[in-house]
Amino acid sequence: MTQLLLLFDVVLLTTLLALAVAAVTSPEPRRAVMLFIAFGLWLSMVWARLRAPDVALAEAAIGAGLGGALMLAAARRAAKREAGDSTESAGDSGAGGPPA
Amino acid sequence: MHEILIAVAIILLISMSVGLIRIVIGPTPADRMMAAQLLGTSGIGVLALLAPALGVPALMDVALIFALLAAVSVAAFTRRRVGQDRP
Amino acid sequence: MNILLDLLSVLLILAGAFFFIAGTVGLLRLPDLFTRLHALTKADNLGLGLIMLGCVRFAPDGLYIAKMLLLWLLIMASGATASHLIAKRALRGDGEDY
Amino acid sequence: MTTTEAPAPSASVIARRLVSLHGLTRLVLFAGFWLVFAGNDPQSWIIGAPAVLLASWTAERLSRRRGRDVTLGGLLRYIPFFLWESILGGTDVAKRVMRPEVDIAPGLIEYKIRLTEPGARVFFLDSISLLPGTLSADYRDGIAYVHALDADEDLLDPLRRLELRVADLFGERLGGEPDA
Repeated sequence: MTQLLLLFDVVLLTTLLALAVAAVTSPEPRRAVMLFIAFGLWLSMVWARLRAPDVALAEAAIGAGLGGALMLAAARRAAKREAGDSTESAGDSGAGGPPA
Repeated sequence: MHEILIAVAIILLISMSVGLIRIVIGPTPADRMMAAQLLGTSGIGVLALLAPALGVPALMDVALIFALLAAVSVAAFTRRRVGQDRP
Repeated sequence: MNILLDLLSVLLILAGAFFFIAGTVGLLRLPDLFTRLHALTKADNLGLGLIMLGCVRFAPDGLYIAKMLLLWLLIMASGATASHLIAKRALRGDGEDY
Repeated sequence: MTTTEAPAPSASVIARRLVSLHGLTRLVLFAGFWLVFAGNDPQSWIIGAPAVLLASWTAERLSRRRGRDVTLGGLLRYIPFFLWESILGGTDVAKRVMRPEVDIAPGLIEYKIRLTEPGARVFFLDSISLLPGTLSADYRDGIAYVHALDADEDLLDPLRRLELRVADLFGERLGGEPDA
């Protein structure tokens, strides 16, 4: 039982670390956000493994869910602005900063 | 008996880790989103196995949030471009 | 009798794990977005259903079983809808992220 | 069908509908959900009762018009069919994927939906995705665009059978000629 749980922990933690590294080093923002969502899911499972369902709940709902959706919107906006810079920023309400 | 549950949970976890490759290689954002959804479903499977194995029935509530999370993130992701934003 | 029930749930759980693995293999091996969606919706929903059926044996009370059943229905509905949405955006090419 | 936008139902209409039989089923349903999620704790209803009321109100508000409901007999006939089909669908995908050479010939086919009830159509589209080898990819003007893992197979027959099942589930009689 304990050995199996240890193996479980090793698999869980290795992938968690790999995900964190992949998310931080990812050059493309939207890919980084997806990896971050996956990271949130994984971290939530770590909390579940530690028998802390309440923390796991919060991590999944806020960390991965809300945070992920918001960051996805932000990354999308950043990508749009980048694409718009080369041509023209049509319909941009100009809420953030002067045009480059 | 609980050993078997944890063993299967490890198998699922490894399968999830392998599925992560799809998030890394893409190629389109939709592929990545899809892989993230697969993770959610497998994660629910892992939690369903862990709940009896660790003796924490409340893990099922976490699984419920996983299900909602998958639905919300896909809905946030598949937003349609509105006409005026079209380049 | 107990041993038979245990055996049955172990078999169900193993079958569920097999379908999850099939889903992952499909996700990696299939050539395009649509075919991958096939693997995602079908194999995973079936795998989760089998695992939950196997876990019924360990449920502390009836409400827990009802929760698992609801969870499965929710996953199927959201999985089918999500795959439809993803496929539709890919097909029409009018998503914000393509 | 959507020539004019139906006006949003006013609050009094919603209130009247909520206490009708239809609304009552919905209330009971949401209350059941709460019971399952929160457990059998009387104190949880302090939050639960407002949440259930709010959920019923929102659901009533969102449903444009009163459609047909799922019939109990239809449901009892549909569930075993559905379970069997999803087992077939899962094994089909698993079999194709596990071969050394992935065994697929993907393609897109069109299917003209004969169901008229909007709820039944959504249900049909979702069910397609769980049927062996098919995935509902798009829906426009009464035509479902179905992605098939193996487009060489004859898929019209299974789709028609599924549509009949869904029609039976909603107690609807299919009109019009079946065509591709």
